[in-house]
Amino acid sequence: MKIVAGCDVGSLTSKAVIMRDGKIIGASIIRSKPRPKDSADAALESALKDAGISKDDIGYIIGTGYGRDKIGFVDEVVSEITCHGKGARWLLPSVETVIDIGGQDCKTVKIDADGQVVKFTANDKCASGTGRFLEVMAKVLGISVDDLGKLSLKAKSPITLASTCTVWAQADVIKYINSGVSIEDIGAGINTAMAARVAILVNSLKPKGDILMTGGVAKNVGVVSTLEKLLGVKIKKARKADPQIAGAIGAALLSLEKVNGKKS
Amino acid sequence: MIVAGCDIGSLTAKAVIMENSKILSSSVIRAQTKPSDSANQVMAKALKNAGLAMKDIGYVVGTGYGRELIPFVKSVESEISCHAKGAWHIMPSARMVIDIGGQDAKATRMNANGAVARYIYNDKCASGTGRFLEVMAEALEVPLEEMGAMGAKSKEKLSISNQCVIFAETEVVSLVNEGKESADIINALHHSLAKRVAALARSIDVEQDVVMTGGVAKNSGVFNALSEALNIKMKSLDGVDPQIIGALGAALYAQEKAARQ
Amino acid sequence: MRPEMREYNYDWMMGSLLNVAAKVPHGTPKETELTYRYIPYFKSGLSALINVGPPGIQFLSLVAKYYENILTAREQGKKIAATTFCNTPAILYAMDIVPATFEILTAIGCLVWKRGMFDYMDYCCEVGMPETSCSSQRGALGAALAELSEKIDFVICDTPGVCDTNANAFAFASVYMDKPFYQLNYPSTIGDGRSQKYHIDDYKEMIRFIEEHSGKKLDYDRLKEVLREIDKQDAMIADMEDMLMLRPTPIPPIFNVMLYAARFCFSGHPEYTKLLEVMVDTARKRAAAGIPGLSAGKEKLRAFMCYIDHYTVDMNFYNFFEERGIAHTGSILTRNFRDNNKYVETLPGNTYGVDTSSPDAMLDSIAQMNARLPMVRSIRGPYDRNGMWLEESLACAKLYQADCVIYNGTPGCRNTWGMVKPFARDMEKQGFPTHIMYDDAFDDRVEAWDATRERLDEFFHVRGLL
Amino acid sequence: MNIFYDAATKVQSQSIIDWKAAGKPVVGYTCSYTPAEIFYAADILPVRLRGIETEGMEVGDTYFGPFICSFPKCILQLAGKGKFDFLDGAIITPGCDGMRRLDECWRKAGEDFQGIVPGYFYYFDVPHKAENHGMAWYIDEIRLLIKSIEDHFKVNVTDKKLTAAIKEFNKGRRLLKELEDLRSGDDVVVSGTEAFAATVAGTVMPRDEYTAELKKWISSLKKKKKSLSEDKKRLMVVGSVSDEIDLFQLIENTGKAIVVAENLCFGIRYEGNEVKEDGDPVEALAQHYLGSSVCPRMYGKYKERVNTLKERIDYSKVDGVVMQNIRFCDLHGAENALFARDLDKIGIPSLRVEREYGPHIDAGRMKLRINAFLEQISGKQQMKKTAERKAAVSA
Ligand SMILES: Nc1ncnc2c1ncn2[C@@H]1O[C@H](COP(=O)(O)OP(=O)(O)O)[C@@H](O)[C@H]1O
Ligand SMILES: Nc1ncnc2c1ncn2[C@@H]1O[C@H](COP(=O)(O)OP(=O)(O)O)[C@@H](O)[C@H]1O
Ligand code: SF4
Ligand code: SF4
Ligand code: SF4
Repeated sequence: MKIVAGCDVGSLTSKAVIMRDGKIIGASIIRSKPRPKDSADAALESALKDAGISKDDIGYIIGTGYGRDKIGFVDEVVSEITCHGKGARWLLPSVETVIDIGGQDCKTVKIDADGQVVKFTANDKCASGTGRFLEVMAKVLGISVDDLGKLSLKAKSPITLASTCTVWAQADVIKYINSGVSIEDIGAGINTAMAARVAILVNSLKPKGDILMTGGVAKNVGVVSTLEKLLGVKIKKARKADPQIAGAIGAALLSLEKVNGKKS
Repeated sequence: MIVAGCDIGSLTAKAVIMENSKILSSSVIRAQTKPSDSANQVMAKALKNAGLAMKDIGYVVGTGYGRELIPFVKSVESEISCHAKGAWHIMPSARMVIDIGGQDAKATRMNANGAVARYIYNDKCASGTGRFLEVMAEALEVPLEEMGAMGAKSKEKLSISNQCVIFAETEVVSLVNEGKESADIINALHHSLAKRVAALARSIDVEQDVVMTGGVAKNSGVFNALSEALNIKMKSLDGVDPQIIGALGAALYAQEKAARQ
Repeated sequence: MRPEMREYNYDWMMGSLLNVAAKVPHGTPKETELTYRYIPYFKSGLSALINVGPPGIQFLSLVAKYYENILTAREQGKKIAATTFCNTPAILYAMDIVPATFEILTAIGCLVWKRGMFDYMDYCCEVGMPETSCSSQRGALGAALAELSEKIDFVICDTPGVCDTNANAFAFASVYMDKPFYQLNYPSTIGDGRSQKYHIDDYKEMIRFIEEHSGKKLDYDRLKEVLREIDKQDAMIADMEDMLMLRPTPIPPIFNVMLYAARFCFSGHPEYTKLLEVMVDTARKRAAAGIPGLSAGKEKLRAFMCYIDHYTVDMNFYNFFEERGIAHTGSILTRNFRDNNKYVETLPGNTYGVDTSSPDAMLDSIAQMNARLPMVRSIRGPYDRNGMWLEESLACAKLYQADCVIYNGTPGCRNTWGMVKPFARDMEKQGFPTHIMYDDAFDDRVEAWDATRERLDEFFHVRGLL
Repeated sequence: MNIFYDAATKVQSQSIIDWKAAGKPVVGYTCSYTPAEIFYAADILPVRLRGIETEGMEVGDTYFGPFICSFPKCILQLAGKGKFDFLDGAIITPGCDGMRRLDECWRKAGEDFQGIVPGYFYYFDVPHKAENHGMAWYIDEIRLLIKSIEDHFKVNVTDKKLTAAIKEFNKGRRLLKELEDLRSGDDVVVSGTEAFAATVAGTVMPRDEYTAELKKWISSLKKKKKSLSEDKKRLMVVGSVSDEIDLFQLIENTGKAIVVAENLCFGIRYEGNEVKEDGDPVEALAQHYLGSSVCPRMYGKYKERVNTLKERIDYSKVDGVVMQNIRFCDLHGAENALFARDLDKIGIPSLRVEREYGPHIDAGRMKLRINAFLEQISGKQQMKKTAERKAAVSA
């Protein structure tokens, strides 16, 4: 029996995926704890419970994500860029370009038919193109990140955020709240600002083929739909699983390849 | 005539009530979401402290980033002018004030009459402001008020290098993960902030005496680190809460304007 | 870049817009109303131009003409050279080449479109240029890289030694579009024999380059005509400069941008002469009648822009000056450094003259003139050296009796941001309250105009100027 | 090796201390367009100025604006903190705009911090073009510099001494070429970190000592058998100015890569060719320094540079190129984009990263990118192998 797992310890959330014969039998997403090791343990435990198996049943585990070097139980670590590529391919076999926006940064990855990374770019200049930006803004608006995305759908005239610095943008948002602008218009403005920054990064990679978004921000419909507008293409939806766990899926798939001895 | 100054900042709201250049009472509260609420509440508190009612106040000047939204003011003044005026009133030997609030950091130079000679704001980044400390305090789960004292216990020298507040927060989190002591991290944060602000002050020429105002002045760690970075002894506004200096300056403006009326 | 942006030919769109704008003042009120409805983001800018009377109207047609030249260059069998505002187009006119000056094209786009030139600026980043490079080229350059503007034939860059980010943008363009490239390079000194000689050698080399890539020989008779035109133009510019000294000055703030923008477009060309004639005429009449340049009527303050102006959104910046009663006493772009000008009296060795007596004299004249265009003249060397930025700014601020000095540029400007803090400190020591603006002259997204205005107001207020 | 490491990782290294102790002057310079041979000929120690060991940026930020590359800011910071007190002179060059403004910023800082500006402070005006008049200008500049050094330091720089200096420097250049040859083989016996440290050391050490040490070290390397490159990706580092040993260490610490080549200012970018040893020495120096157009500050020479890059990649059998640029470095930032595009066309993978200059900043982020890049390269090679195997089977 080939049971494998992948564990993705991100800055905001930690994810674990357990697979048997290439099918997900258990998955989890938890809020990251201060210590990456604890996050990994908790995520794996929760996924094991979901799958109803014990840790000893797992043949191979690959760790990924920003805290990957601190996970206690993994056999190997692989970068999240590679894992998201793999995971995305599994979620949607036709995908050629992956946009992964997590809490810490934003990456665009071009992959081949194997899910192998051909090229990638990553933003690291400023927090404003990352999920963290949305978190900070959601907090100011007093809503959850889950709801932030939906605000765009109801907006009438979205605000324009002038500042790219997350902390300043926060101040701008407070100003708008105080001057009575509707929360929908503010939310939409936030999502648009985010999408605009991401679009430049994506375009710099000259995306082609089907595009899939992974990472937590893929669940923000406001960002996704604005990004579609800016890129002029439809972004495909992942139906097989939550796009936020794409990295963990990729790690599990790489584990599977490992136990199958496909790669050195 | 009794006058007042009201300073609505991003984190706190401050009010000072004054008669014949004497402070009758003052108050500091956490800012509410709506600046007008902050203003009403902070004013009510100050009035209560002084045993006065709003009708007793002849003139109110507003300042701070929410100044345009204060319902009861007669006129407004910029924070630059107010902090300079307030600081100079307390300490006429002051030639420079360094005000670090929640939103920005400013250095202002004054001439012998207390008039503003030059001023400068922090660059286009929040890393030199009080907000920086707020975010870090939250990440470290330490109350803002205790940061100064905690930082003083530092033994190991660390450094925080990231410019972006959000990324610096991650840097702090990794230091925690590496098992570094909070005291050491806090001390590093104070120095990092102080160095940024020192560059600001220096670029318009530092002239003694230098005083510090704004909420961050209450943080002894930043105060000392800034003195060190500037290589001078900054003066403390003994006895007066540095956080109310903006409101005090506004009250002084109110006095002047009322006299001119 | 958003896909729909790719469907419009940027040049053509801009050309049509400007063409319409140029016709507005000649239409009936009803036609005017109708046109305004179609250009909502250029409405107040356009009316501001129209309101200054014949000079504004002439200026509109000049800009339209400039665009038309680019759009019709191919039909007329002319080559297009991509170049910078630091390079005089006069030589190109003398050689029958059409200039496409990136900074001018960017500025115009910024002034007339809702989204300014943002999409094009971002496109440069999409193809790999750093987002920290200067926005003044990135606008028009983006359109060129995306192949949305008329194809250029070669690149003449005029800023190596003066501004990296500018030079770099042109070098990038030439590689990316695979077009021949020439760089005019500047030493860090001016006025000494060595650098004078260097300028002329470099300039001759450039002419050889243009000849090679355009297949046209420089015709000295035409050059003579162009220089004579410049002579006329310089005299009129000097007249305007003199009137700027009057208190109150009869020169409206907007005249400043017209003066230099038109010079960058049409130096040595009769188009510019025509405009200057109208400008001088209007200014003289105003001066004679004692009408101040500011529509507010009263001149409350005189500000000197030590660097460039602010070009985003509907000429807000100039309107702001008008509303506050602030006279604009020029910027680094305004001055031309022709010998005998007033402000050069304290800056010997920094000027050029026009001598048409021989081919060599002509070449030397135009080369030395080019070496004294804005930026390449005074920010080539350390700012506190002889004749450089500090001296120039002080000379101008004093001569035009400025009450304060304002720096405005772009975050891309390594060159000035490298030392503007010490510069401002020195200006202050000389008694000029100096304000550093932290916005981007071409990109509103860096700092919204509202915030910029607030900081300006604060400066005027806190420093007791207004 | 230790002597190189000491020199490469300390602003005030032992060899500088020893030199000063002998009572001889030290002159700092900021850009590799300064012919260091001149100083050698004057018995002055030329030291390339660097920004390592900075803590904080309060001095740098006081004078420079916020949108400036952190490298010159770090130099100013060190100067302000007295870390360059050992300098008797400094040469400022308009390499790029950030660097040339170091002239004003340093002098202005000197008004506020006593004694931080060396007694000899010289602006060396290097043009951006090497053709005819550009070269003539540069030759004049060199002669003016020599004259000024002679006057200030009361020395005599003769053509003979210059020629001797060129010969001595050329020895080092030949040795570095040998080092390159060693690294280009299939089995590389020296890590990129060590090799880079040795190269950087050459910019700050007394040349005789350097040449001797380098010679010793290289002959010891030649005896080494243990291959460090087995199962590792062969990388090359290019882009903005760098003297950071940490950067190389970070890459090699992944355990999956070895740096076999670089094309950096401070690295061997300049050491490639020898200076002509006959004829007029000043002209020979000028031809070498200005003529090779290795830095993007030489506008319009992109084609030459991309060709050199391709040759090096070929020669050192590079699997992938790490292109870094310091934030606000337009020159290298834009050129990296063009490099990436052109290398892509010939199937060489590259990674572009924008970063801050300075010790250990953003190490985590950098590590992630390097790792992902290495995974990308191995996947690519894996595929190539599979394809080859398949082709072999079907044949
Ligand atoms: N349900 C949701 N709807 C919209 N956005 C979400 C949702 N869940 C998470 N996000 C966004 O995703 C980000 C976290 O992404 P994630 O991929 O988990 O990051 P990381 O891997 O770095 O921890 C959050 O910052 C938030 O902006
Ligand atoms: N008691 C305290 N001890 C230490 N720091 C404080 C204290 N109170 C406030 N601060 C600091 O002061 C900042 C707020 O300063 P304040 O002048 O009130 O700002 P604002 O006027 O923008 O509201 C906070 O960000 C925090 O860093
Ligand atoms: S504004 Fe500055 S950066 Fe831009 S072109 Fe002019 S000199 Fe260069
Ligand atoms: S990168 Fe170029 S300009 Fe910068 S120091 Fe090196 S050689 Fe000089
Ligand atoms: S890295 Fe770039 S910007 Fe920085 S000093 Fe070198 S050439 Fe200049």
